[in-house]
Amino acid sequence: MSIATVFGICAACLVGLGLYGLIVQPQPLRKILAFNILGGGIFLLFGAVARRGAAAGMGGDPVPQALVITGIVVAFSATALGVAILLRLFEETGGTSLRDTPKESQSQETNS
Amino acid sequence: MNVELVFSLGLALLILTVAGFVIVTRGSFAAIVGFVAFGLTLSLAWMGLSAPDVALTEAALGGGVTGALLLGACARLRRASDVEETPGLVGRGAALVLCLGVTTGLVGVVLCLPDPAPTLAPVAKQSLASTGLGNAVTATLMVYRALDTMLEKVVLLLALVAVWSLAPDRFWGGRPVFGSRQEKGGPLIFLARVLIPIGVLVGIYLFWVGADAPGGAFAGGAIIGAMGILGFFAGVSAVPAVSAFRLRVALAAGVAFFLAVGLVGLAAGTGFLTYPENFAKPVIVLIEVAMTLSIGVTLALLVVGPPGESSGP
Amino acid sequence: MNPETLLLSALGLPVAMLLGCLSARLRKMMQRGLWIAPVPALAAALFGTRTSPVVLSGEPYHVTLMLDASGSMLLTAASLLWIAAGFYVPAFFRGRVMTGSFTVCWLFTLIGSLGIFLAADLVSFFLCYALVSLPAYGLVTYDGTPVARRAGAIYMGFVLLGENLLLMGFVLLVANTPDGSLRIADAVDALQAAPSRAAILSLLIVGFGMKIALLPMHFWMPLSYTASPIPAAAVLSGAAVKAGVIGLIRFLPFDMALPGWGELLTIVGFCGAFYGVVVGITQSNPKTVLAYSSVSQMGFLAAVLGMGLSAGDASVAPLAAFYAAHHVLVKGALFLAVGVAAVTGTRRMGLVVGPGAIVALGLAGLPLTGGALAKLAVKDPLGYGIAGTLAVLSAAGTALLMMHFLFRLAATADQAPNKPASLGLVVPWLAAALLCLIGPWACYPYSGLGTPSEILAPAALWKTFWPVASGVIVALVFRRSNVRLPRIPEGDIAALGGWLSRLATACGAVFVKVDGVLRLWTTACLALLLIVVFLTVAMRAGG
Amino acid sequence: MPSEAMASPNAGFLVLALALPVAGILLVFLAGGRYGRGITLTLVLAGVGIAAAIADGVWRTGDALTYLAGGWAPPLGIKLRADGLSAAMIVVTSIVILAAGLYAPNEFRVAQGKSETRASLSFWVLLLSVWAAMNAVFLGNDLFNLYVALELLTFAGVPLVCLSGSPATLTAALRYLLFALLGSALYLLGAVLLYGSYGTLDIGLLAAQVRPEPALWLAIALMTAGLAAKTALFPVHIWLPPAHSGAPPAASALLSALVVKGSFFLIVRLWFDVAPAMTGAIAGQILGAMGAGAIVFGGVVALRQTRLKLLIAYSTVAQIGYLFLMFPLAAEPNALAGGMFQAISHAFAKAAMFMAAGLMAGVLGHDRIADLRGIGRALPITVFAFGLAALSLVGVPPSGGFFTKCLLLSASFTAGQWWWGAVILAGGLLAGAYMFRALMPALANSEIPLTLPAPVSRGREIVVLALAVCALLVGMFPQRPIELLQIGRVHLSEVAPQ
Repeated sequence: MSIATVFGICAACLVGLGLYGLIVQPQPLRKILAFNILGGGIFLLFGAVARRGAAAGMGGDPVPQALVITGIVVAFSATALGVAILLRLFEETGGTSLRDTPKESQSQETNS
Repeated sequence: MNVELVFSLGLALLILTVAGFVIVTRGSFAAIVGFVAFGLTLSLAWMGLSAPDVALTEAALGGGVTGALLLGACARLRRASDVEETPGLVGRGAALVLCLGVTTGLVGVVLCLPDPAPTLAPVAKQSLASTGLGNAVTATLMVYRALDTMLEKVVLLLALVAVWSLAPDRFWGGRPVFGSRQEKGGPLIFLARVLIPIGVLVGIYLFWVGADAPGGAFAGGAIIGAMGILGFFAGVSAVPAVSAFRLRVALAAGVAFFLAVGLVGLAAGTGFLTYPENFAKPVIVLIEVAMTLSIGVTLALLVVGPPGESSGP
Repeated sequence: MNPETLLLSALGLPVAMLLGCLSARLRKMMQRGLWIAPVPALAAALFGTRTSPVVLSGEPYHVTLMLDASGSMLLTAASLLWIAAGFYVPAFFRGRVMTGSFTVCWLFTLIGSLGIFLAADLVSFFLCYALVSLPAYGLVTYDGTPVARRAGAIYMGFVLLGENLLLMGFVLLVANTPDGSLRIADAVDALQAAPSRAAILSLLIVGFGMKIALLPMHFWMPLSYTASPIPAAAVLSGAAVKAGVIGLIRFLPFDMALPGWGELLTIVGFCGAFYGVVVGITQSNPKTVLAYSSVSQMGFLAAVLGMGLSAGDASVAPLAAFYAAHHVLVKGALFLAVGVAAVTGTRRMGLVVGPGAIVALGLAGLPLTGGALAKLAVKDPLGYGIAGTLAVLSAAGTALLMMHFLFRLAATADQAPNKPASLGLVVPWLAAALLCLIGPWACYPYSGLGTPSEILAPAALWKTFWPVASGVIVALVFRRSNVRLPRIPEGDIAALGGWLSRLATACGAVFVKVDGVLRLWTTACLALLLIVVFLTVAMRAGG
Repeated sequence: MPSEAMASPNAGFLVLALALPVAGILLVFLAGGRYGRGITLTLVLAGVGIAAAIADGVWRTGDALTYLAGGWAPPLGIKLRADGLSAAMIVVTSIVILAAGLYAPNEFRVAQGKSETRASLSFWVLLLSVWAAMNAVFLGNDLFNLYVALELLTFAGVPLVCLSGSPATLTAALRYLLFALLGSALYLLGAVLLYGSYGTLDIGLLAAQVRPEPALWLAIALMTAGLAAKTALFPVHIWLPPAHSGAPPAASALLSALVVKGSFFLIVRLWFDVAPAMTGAIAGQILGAMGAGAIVFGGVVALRQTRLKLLIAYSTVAQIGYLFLMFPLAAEPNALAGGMFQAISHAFAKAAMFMAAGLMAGVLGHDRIADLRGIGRALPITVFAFGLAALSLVGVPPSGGFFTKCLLLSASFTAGQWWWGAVILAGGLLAGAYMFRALMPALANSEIPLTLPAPVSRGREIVVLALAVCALLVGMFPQRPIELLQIGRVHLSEVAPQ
């Protein structure tokens, strides 16, 4: 068993945890957290892949590492956007329910 | 079994424990604190995986800035109370089974990945000479896959516009509301005054060595961004108004520089996003300067959120 | 003008008029000039080239137009009816609102109705079929009453279902045709060896059957003809419905004997023929009576085609077309008569009912009328067995139904006893009636129906006379005896629709509930992960 | 090493197709929302020309155009590649974007002498971002590059949903964002597995290396599911109806016409380009079954809606289903063409429909279907355009929708899978029924003629009509597009093991 495998399996478990949290955690903020755990797991899996590709005197394959950096930035942007919508929703309604409110959407006049 | 492996195993267990805590704990605040810890342990894992560049970015962005963002949100959402769509026992059970299934599948795949692993490390190393850079990760970001990086900068900028677009109409052009102003002269301000110059220096250093050693624009930008957040939070520096032209220039600089260099290459006939033969490194460093600035400012503004007060007196 | 451009102009003029409708002013003027649109088609039917197809090379298909014997007979009759109805329109709408939408729908339907007799490739045939069917919705629902809208909805349902079935049939046909030729003739030739012949034939028969209101797909017809304004009902029942007839004529493989299919079509056809009579005599609205008569007549025609199909007799096609062409004119004329009767005083009713009686009974084969020729034309294909007997019975039934129609027509007279109908109504109606009588005789030299002496022999006359006479007598006896017939609602089994629509509503409610569950966060996420699992397992299983 | 054969002729346009919208985003961002409309329209006009040049280049060379970004060849670098599918979609995208830009109502403009407003900056930047993202999706040939493009698309789409800022749209946007993020995460996970197994993310290189093995299957399954979530394929259409019905009309048009097609396009790339013949027949049937479910389910639920925009949104759920009928029929050349034709004609028709609905709702102040009476008189051009678009969705000849149906039917019959034919039949009838339900009241005369609160701009009506006519035209002249779609692809029948 190598370090890459250890973290690979750890990453797989993180993905499972993240998915579970994303599904069962009711509050949107917690869903966002779970999404970040899921993302962390995916990036870590990529890291394990990179580590397995250690060659030519490098400790790991630089390409996946670079991609992970890009991915982390994208994931952060997503988090920031999610939080911003959440906060605005809270300001508007005093709640953060994700539930589809058919009554509300029906009473809302759709002006162009 | 060597020491490194034992350390890794322990670290992996720690990561999973912290992540499990984040997922199952009841309180949001505890979960977010747990998440910051998760980010830090994860960056240790990145060190273990010989990816110091990622470790730096993860620590600064994944743990630090995201943590600040979520803590801020949590504080404001504390009053939120509504009945949520909580899945029943069957739903939880099904979710558990399916997530276990996905994990099992992934573990299975991880265990039978091809050996020797396919890798681009040799090619990347071989091509490094022509870029003038010493850090293969930076070379991948700035040279080999510059297009990704440019698009990702657009994503960042777009995310900021998206966040801004959530402002109520009346506040447009104004400043985001952030931090606690009444604490003037408190310890926070002192901390900010001490930390910010150091942090900015660290950020610049990270970006500067990034060409050859671990670091780079992302890590540097993230740290500068974190310092900005601290400054805004402590009230040391004012959050700029979203309509300020200088702010917009700072935000757009990264992509703009990148795009301009790309288009010059296209016009010159060497090709989009190619760098001039002998000046590759200086050009890349210039782009990185612009990018570090933009990343720092964008991250800070993403955390402070949309404008929340009208502009002007 | 050479014969080929004549064929093109048959469609070119109506299309040009349609484009003219983009201008509101022209659209207004067009209302009085609707009769011009079908004139080139009439010229094409009479003088157009019949030897070679006209091919318009365009991308991606070659639009192929061709005039054959069946097509030209139907085209002649249809364009004559469209001309008569076009004259009738302005007079009919005097004192009523006539909007531009009527003009536009009219022209669309006209293009489809005439073009379909010329179309020789699958694509243009299908296009014309859609044109003759869909825009007619605007004509059916023109009055805008709830009844009209219901009729329109049911009509539209049938049109869309029929179109889709036909489309599937056509696609299957093309799939079986070597080198992917889109010519109808090639496709039908290839049908002989097609492995999916049964599927194709059922799709085509059901698809076209909907258009000609084969039992039990008939109930849209009384509903929509009753709802349409009279000139629209005239062209729909006379001309538009023949799109289904020409479809059966063109697509059924008469070259090969298919007894099973043929007999099935015959049985269904005769059922319709008698069903139309039985339900028709319970109706009081003359338009509805005429619509049921159409159900009956189209059933009869399907029976004729079915006999031809089971015998493998290609000559049935022009004969059936001849019969159908006669029906174009008769049904059109009688609908026009309904409009005339409604504004004619009781005293002057004779002028409507008299010619009406000759035309109407002509449908049953009254000797010396064009109808007698039409009946004669389909005599051979029907033979002298059971089908022949049923045919005679159905002629008697037609006479009975037509008598009922005449009684109902007379009952609709205007309150003012001496009120004459305007010339604008009377002239087109009389012209159409005249055409019914002499039209078939004019084609007769080309029809190959035997010498005049054979046709005019007393025995032959008697053969067509006695069914008519018996039908008339039964009708008169009925009327005297004051038998109360049960009231059957217009569109008979459409009345079951209420029950069906309640069922559909209930189903829809269930779907909406399920949608609500599926769009819960948990359900959606679980579904997503299930997709992952299923896809992985499925790919592993291969296949 | 910057490589030798860097680009095929005309390939510079591929770069421009990306650079132009990005430049637009920067310009609008710097110059401010006041100049958003001017900058955007100028650039998009140029973009239509570039799209045409790309299509022309693909057409004339008869092969895909490629461009190595930065001169680095894959696997290290990123290749841009435009085959027939990309070229066609790029053209369609530029037209729809142009239409949306022209249609965008006054609230997205800044009056003389007023300062920039929130909506003016956001809308134009987001519009340009959708354009940039779509082009990046169509041109990308590297799965990670495509991931970034996909995220760009999501970040452009989500704020469009809640541009009005009402609570209902905020909820819709949040659901959309979270679910789309879950989708992208699954996609990225699959990409990681592919990299781990094959050491490249370039589509062409992957296609040469993939082997039927668990890693590939799991990767394709994860990516397909993730993309299906972003495409709102039944039964994971959770976010689409509220998001598409709540957004401002110009935004709804973009979301329904384009944004969902982006992720769909990547599924096509995966199944037809990355791993053709590796997915097996059963998996194709599963995708097809979900598509069939979408057609029937979306159709029935659309029929039950009382709001015009919700009806159109559920119609999108149904119409997306047709896109997925191509996967079980992958061995038939007509299937891919049919699916892409659906993507194209639905883009035009649905954009027209949402914009028309927007104009109607603007006049009436609501979009209750039952109360649309008289609108046909008040806005004849709009209602006519709506009707034309509806004809295409129903599949009435000679519209694009009709041609789609023909291609898919013929593919399903030649493949001997008649059951898809039955689904198409049912879908056509349902579409007919719900469109009929929407149009009936709109065409009915009302006793009291409507008085327009403000005159409706004729220009906006013409834009809607032009889109509807485009949906019709693709059906009338389908030959060129079909040939274009086939350029640059290896036929599955040549790859398939049997």
